[in-house]
Amino acid sequence: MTIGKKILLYLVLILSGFIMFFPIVYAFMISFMQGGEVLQGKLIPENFTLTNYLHAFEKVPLLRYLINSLVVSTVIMLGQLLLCSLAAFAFVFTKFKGKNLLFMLFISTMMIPWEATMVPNFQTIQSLGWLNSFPGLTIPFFAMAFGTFLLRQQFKTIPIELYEASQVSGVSRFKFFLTVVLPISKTSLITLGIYCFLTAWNMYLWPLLVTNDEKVRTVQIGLKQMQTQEIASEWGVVMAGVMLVILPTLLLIFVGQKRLQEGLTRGAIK
Amino acid sequence: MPSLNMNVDPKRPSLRKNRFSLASLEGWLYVLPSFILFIIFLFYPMVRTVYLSFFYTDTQGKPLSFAGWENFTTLLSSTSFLTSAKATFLFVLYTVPVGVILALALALLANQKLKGIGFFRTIFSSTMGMSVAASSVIWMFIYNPSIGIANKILNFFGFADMHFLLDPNTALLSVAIATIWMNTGFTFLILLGGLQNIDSQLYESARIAGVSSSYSFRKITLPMLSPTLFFVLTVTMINSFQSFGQIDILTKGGPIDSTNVIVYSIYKDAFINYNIGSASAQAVLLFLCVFILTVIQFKLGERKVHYQ
Amino acid sequence: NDSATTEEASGDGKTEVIFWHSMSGELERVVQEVADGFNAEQDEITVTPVFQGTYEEAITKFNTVAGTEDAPAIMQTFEVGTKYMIDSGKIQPVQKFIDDEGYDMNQWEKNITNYYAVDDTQYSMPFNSSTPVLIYNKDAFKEAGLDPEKAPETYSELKEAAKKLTNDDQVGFSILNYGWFIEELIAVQGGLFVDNDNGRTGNAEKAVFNGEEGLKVFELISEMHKEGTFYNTGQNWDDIRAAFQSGKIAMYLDSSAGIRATVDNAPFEVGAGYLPVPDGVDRQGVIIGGASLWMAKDIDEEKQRAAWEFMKYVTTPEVQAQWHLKSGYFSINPAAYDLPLVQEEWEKYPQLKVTVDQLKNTIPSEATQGALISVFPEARQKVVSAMESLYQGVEPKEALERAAAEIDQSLEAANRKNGSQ
Amino acid sequence: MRALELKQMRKSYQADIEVLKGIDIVIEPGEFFVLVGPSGCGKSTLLRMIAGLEEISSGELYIGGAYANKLKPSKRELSMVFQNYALFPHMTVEQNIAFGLHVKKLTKVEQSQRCQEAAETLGLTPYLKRKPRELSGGQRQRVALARAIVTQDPICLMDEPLSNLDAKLRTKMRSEIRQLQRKLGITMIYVTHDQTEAMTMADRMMILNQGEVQQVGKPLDIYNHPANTFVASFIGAPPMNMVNGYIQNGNVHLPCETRLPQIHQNLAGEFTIGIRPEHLVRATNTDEATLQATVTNVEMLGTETLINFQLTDKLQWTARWQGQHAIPLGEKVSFAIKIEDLVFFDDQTKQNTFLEGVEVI
Amino acid sequence: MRALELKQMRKSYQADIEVLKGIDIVIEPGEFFVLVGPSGCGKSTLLRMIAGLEEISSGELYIGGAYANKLKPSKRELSMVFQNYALFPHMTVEQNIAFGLHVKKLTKVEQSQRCQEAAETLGLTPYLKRKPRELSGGQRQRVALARAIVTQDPICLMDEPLSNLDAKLRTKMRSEIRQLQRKLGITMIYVTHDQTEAMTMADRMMILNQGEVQQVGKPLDIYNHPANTFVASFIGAPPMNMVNGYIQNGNVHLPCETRLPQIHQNLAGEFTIGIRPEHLVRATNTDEATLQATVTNVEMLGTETLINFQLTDKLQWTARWQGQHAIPLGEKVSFAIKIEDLVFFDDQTKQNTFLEGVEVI
Ligand SMILES: Nc1ncnc2c1ncn2[C@@H]1O[C@H](COP(=O)(O)OP(=O)(O)OP(=O)(O)O)[C@@H](O)[C@H]1O
Ligand SMILES: Nc1ncnc2c1ncn2[C@@H]1O[C@H](COP(=O)(O)OP(=O)(O)OP(=O)(O)O)[C@@H](O)[C@H]1O
Ligand SMILES: [Mg+2]
Ligand SMILES: [Mg+2]
Repeated sequence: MTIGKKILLYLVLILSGFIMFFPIVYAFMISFMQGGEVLQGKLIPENFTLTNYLHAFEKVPLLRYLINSLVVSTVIMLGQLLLCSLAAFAFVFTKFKGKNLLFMLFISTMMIPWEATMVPNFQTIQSLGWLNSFPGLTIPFFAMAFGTFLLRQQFKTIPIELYEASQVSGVSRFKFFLTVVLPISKTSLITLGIYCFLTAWNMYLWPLLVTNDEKVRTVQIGLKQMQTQEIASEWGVVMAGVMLVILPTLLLIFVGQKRLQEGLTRGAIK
Repeated sequence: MPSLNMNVDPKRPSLRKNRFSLASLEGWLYVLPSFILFIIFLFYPMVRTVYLSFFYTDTQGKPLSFAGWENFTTLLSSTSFLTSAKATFLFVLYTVPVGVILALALALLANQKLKGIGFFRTIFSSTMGMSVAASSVIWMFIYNPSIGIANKILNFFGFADMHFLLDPNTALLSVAIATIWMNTGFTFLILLGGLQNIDSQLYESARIAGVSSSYSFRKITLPMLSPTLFFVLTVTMINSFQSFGQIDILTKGGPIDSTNVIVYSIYKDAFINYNIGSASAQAVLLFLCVFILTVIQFKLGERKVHYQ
Repeated sequence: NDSATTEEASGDGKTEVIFWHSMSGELERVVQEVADGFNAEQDEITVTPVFQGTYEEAITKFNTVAGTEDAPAIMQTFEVGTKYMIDSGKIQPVQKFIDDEGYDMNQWEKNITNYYAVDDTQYSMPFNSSTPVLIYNKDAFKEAGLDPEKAPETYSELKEAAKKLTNDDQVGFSILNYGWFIEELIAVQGGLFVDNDNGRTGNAEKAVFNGEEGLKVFELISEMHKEGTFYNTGQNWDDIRAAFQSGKIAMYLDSSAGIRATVDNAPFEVGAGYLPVPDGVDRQGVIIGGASLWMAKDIDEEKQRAAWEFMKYVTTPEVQAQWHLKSGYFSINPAAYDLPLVQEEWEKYPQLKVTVDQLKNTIPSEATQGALISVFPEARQKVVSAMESLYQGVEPKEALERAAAEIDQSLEAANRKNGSQ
Repeated sequence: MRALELKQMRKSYQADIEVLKGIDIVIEPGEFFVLVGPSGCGKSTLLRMIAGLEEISSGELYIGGAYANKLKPSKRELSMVFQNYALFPHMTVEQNIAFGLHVKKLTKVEQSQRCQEAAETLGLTPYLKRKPRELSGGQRQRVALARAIVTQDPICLMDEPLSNLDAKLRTKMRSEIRQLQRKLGITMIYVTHDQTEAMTMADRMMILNQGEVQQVGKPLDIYNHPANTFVASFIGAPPMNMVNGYIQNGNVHLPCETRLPQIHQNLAGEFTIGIRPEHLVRATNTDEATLQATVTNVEMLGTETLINFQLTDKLQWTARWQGQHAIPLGEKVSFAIKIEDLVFFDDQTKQNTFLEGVEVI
Repeated sequence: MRALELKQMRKSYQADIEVLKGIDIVIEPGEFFVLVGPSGCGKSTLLRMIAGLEEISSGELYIGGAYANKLKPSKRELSMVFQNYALFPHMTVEQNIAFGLHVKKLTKVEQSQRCQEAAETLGLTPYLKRKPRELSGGQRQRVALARAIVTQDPICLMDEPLSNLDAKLRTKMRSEIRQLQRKLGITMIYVTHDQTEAMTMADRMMILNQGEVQQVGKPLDIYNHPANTFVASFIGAPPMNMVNGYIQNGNVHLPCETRLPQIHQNLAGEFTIGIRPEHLVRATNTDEATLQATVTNVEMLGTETLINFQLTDKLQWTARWQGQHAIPLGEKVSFAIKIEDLVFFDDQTKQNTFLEGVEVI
């Protein structure tokens, strides 16, 4: 690569990086603004004090919420990874009657507007006695068509020779799943894991519905609690909340990204 | 040779059946946990929705009396639903191709072997960490006609102020841009993963052949990436049909219903206007519509996809 | 399990009152303080406020749990949900307790309680109430050569002022695209929103806001917009406030509850005035907005009593004074305004007094009592659409008629459903 | 020790193209069975069918006497070296080798010991911690081989397991595999393109062409008595020279300059006549049976020399002489032929007439 | 026609392990240059460096006289057959072959014609529409080959291009490649493990071991005059027999039962003494120089027979006799040796002392 091309590449990278990241930086800036500074259209706060952050912690039990979110998101992520990879594995490496139909059925669940499912699901959870509990917050999300689909696509790129080789070795299908499919798909699993975690982290309406108690409520409810409707929101505090809430997720992406870079493996080796 | 196939061992059919059902069982076992949850938390509510869509309901969503197709016919003949449908399709049209192409461009960019590329990858995927709600609030400020940065930039380049979210002509587009931004992080990450999974030997081969990079992009990258692309397209399309949060925060469906996409309309009908029957009918229509599109996509798309 | 936690909490012999509300931000803390105050004052009852999201979200949830053990004793609902709550059959009108106890309701501000009373039955207890006011930038007034101490009162004054205030960087006036303001602007002229006396003597069957009064409002907006003295700021409260604070607009209509923050945050002096009326029209006053507290029906009588105790506590002048000062909402109990605490604050924020005066001066009537419509949220959306279409150059009359026709349809459908119930 | 029996096994990938056209063979327990045939003739397909990786379109397969058509690969107790290795890219060499050992009910110690042994045998010890990606082609192939032999399954299928190794290593591997197979009594089916491998390792070998069995037998028997022209030209490198000729009145007529003695047998008619390159030795005395031709190309391989010459206008033959012979191109050379080295194939069916040892009158 | 010059080329993948340790070689324009060496010695690495796919750790590369270390692969105008084919899985055989042809400024017609020709040559015509997945191993390899030859680039790098083909096809391919290379004047660098290929195709060949050049030269020269014991044992199959011995007073002493004549040269000291298997012929008359030993194994390959015998307790030698000889195991055989066939390597350096043609007194 020539120097010129390199410089050009870096320029494009920096520019697009800036555009992509600007909104987050902007939010970061707002998180330091006091009173009406935001509404006056300032880009850079007058002074960087942590008062907004302190306020954010005061207003709602943010720490408690963060921990709850962490628990809920982690459990959902693990559950989804488990169930999705199992289902995707079945769709790629087993044969059974109605496989394709079932797959389409799975995919079709992605198209169901969740607005339509919310109230009946709430009633289901209520009748199961899962209100205000972690099962109620997590279990309904364990199955996910999206993740199944993602992993199916990934599993399909695994050369069939590897499956054959392990078949011949007398390794059971499940063992093959554990020792070959999962490690090879590490990249996708991490990507999906991050995605699951973040989606769970960002859930608002469902946790709001099924909880009445600060003990199990999550950060997004906390964020909403910081905003007001009719009277002016303190945007500085809200954004401080937002920053606090996205900090763990950004960190996750950062770490995940690192792992992604390492975890690259390619197909079978001839 | 059919004649030879007649010559089967008499004990074979039973054997085959046995093995078949056993293998089948194994497949089902893997799928079962997901399937059960789907039934409880998606199919059952969906069936209920379908059921409700044929009823008049009271404001609390209890069916009052059988309505037949009326919820549907009312919808299909109402202009506001047609506006919603149009807005939805336009929204999908704006967000999906551009979003995927943008993410692909970023992924290609970030797939270069350069120092510090990891940093840029993180930056590019960072929007994934933002919740729709948080992102929407930020974009709300960006678009704000009086204080927003968007207008400041326009002014800087000598353009007049724009009323991004307030003008029915630009509102949908503006929401689409914000949506694209929100989705890019994840799409980018998936596509980058796909790119990195392509065997480098193929590129080596192409480099020796001396073909241009655009040629190897078209002939190697795209086909080899096609499973991922297919996935991304399908998913972003479905997601795009279901976009809700950003519309709620940025425009509330306005101005003059120009951003009142079907999902938002469902939300309004169900949770604000308490027209459960109508909301259910819309949900059913949306489901059917996305379903048909997806089936088409699978039928056409998966043929063009090259799995290993 | 939710009911389990309820039992547990009441294990110490106290009756627990779950109070669902939608007060976020600073307000949530104030609500908590009120509850804490109540809990500290006696040892029979514990009130636990629980935030349940926006009014819409909360009402959805209430709807699904109403009639079960998970239902809260007290439920806060916004004013447009009044008819919905009444019709739902799942709430207990507080009138019962007023009657049982012979509670003197006269200590409450009539102009507030009226909204939640139908056929002389008080259904819910007003909680956070607000009205619209005209907010303006005094500095800009000075600059434009206007009297900063005198807010425009009539449409012509408003237009005049707006014209003077409009320049390259600033636009004279704005109204949030929110149906409430239109309702208010019609009511202040004495106009009705729907028939059957604003739906208070029977189910509303037709929209009537497309009459003379409504037309005047729409014409005002349309004309000013055409002149360039009206600025469209969309549907977001924060957008219009940002426009004001950044000097983009010089006057706008805001909720009385938001005034104090606006005054605090603005880098210039802020004035407040009454809602403007068309020239030659007598000011009738404003309708109350905000939300009220409802009591659930199918719960223990004991809990209902406890809830009622809390409601009474909330309306004491001391509590109301705190509430008014800390939240910006009105006091239901006018006695609160006489407390020195409030008077001091009013010194600092004279704008607050303006809002209270405007409410006090309101002449009770069906118009200022406010409409009672089953499809209120929908109606508001239609009105917003109509407002928005004005900016696209649609004729005021046409926009109004269209909105009215659409609302008629919805009303008809709703009434038909009710009929078939 | 386990026998394998194939009954009329057929395979078609597409509806109308049969890749294997009815293979009938019994492979004895502990036999080293080599499969050869031109590229694309169906060798790998056959192995894959035996392994259970490819469905059997029709016919029957018995493993150790039991009907096995529908048996899962993992239940067949066999190991396999894939033509394209099929290594697990995410595992180290060690893990690749040990993969699947756990199902053998071995202790951890035994497992690692076997693994060490195999690595040692195949010269992989220095690479145990590497990933396949960081190995050379030959090293990868050896990993694939190691993975098969550690299992010590009673049946082993190998698909060109040595193709990427150098001659020296290959010789070593050959004897290692053979020894192991003998020691453990493994029934081996071995695909190779290397004639030396086929000849030295096989108990029996099978020649396949276009999905059809051409000949099965001991390597030497096949070499000496090829069943048809295909086998004759396929086995032996360079291949047997062949020409259309005829016999009349005991005279063998070849379409070139020859001096051949009369033959005894009462034979006549058209034949495809073949002779192996090594039987075309240099004529030394004048009364030998000879064949004269012009040399067109000479390839000296060190040990031996390949001499190409123009038999007819269109037909080139090759002679193979021991040692290094720098014959000038264009020279006319006399090749001695022993009449008993000639092989006669039926002109129509291309089948060997087994007229060997024809006696000179 | 393009020359290649490598100056002190080195490569290390990991920091401290050098895979190539300074390769110095000039490859003439139009030369057919064969690279051989044991598995893992760095052949593929060298090719990949020449192709520009692997960074050159140090040293210089000149292509056609121009400094090329930093040149892009596409600018080097070369084609390459990868050891593992590197076919495009999503393209048909035809598309694979034609890939990249459009950059050659050929008309569509020419492109498809070349493509057809290559397919014809390699026997791929029936498979043009298939995807690589549906091909046999050998067919895939031929596609890789076809892809390289259609380009007719002035330099061609082939990494074991025929390893998966059968002997007959390989012979054919060999001559096709050689012809094509001659006709187009391609400079060819060819990696192979097949001795016959190396000997017959190479103009010159280079033997590599552990990243170091052992010998470069004409194949026959190398065969006849191996520079050291490594080359001696690497080239020639079966490899040269070797043993430690010494010369004293003109007597060659081997640690076994021998009867050797005195030699003329004034030589003495310890040597590693080698002799090729084909030089150990069967003793016929009694006054020959001979060596007696017990036969331990006999492998009959048809054309020839390999006889293994125990030279010392620990050392096995192999003799290679023409024809088929069924010698009973355990028999004591006399092998005739010509003293001039012995090769003497310095005992310490293992370098050839070039004492060939030692005269018998
Ligand atoms: N990517 C890599 N990382 C680390 N080591 C490598 C890598 N590629 C090759 N090697 C090592 O470099 C050495 C030379 O490899 P190379 O592929 O050049 O061998 P080769 O001569 O082609 O062998 P073969 O005949 O087996 O293909 C080997 O020991 C191999 O293990
Ligand atoms: N998946 C497939 N679909 C269609 N045809 C196939 C498939 N696999 C192999 N074939 C064809 O079947 C024939 C036999 O293939 P097979 O792999 O068994 O050959 P082989 O004898 O192993 O050849 P080689 O020595 O080249 O590896 C070939 O002509 C090949 O093109
Ligand atoms: Mg094969
Ligand atoms: Mg190699």
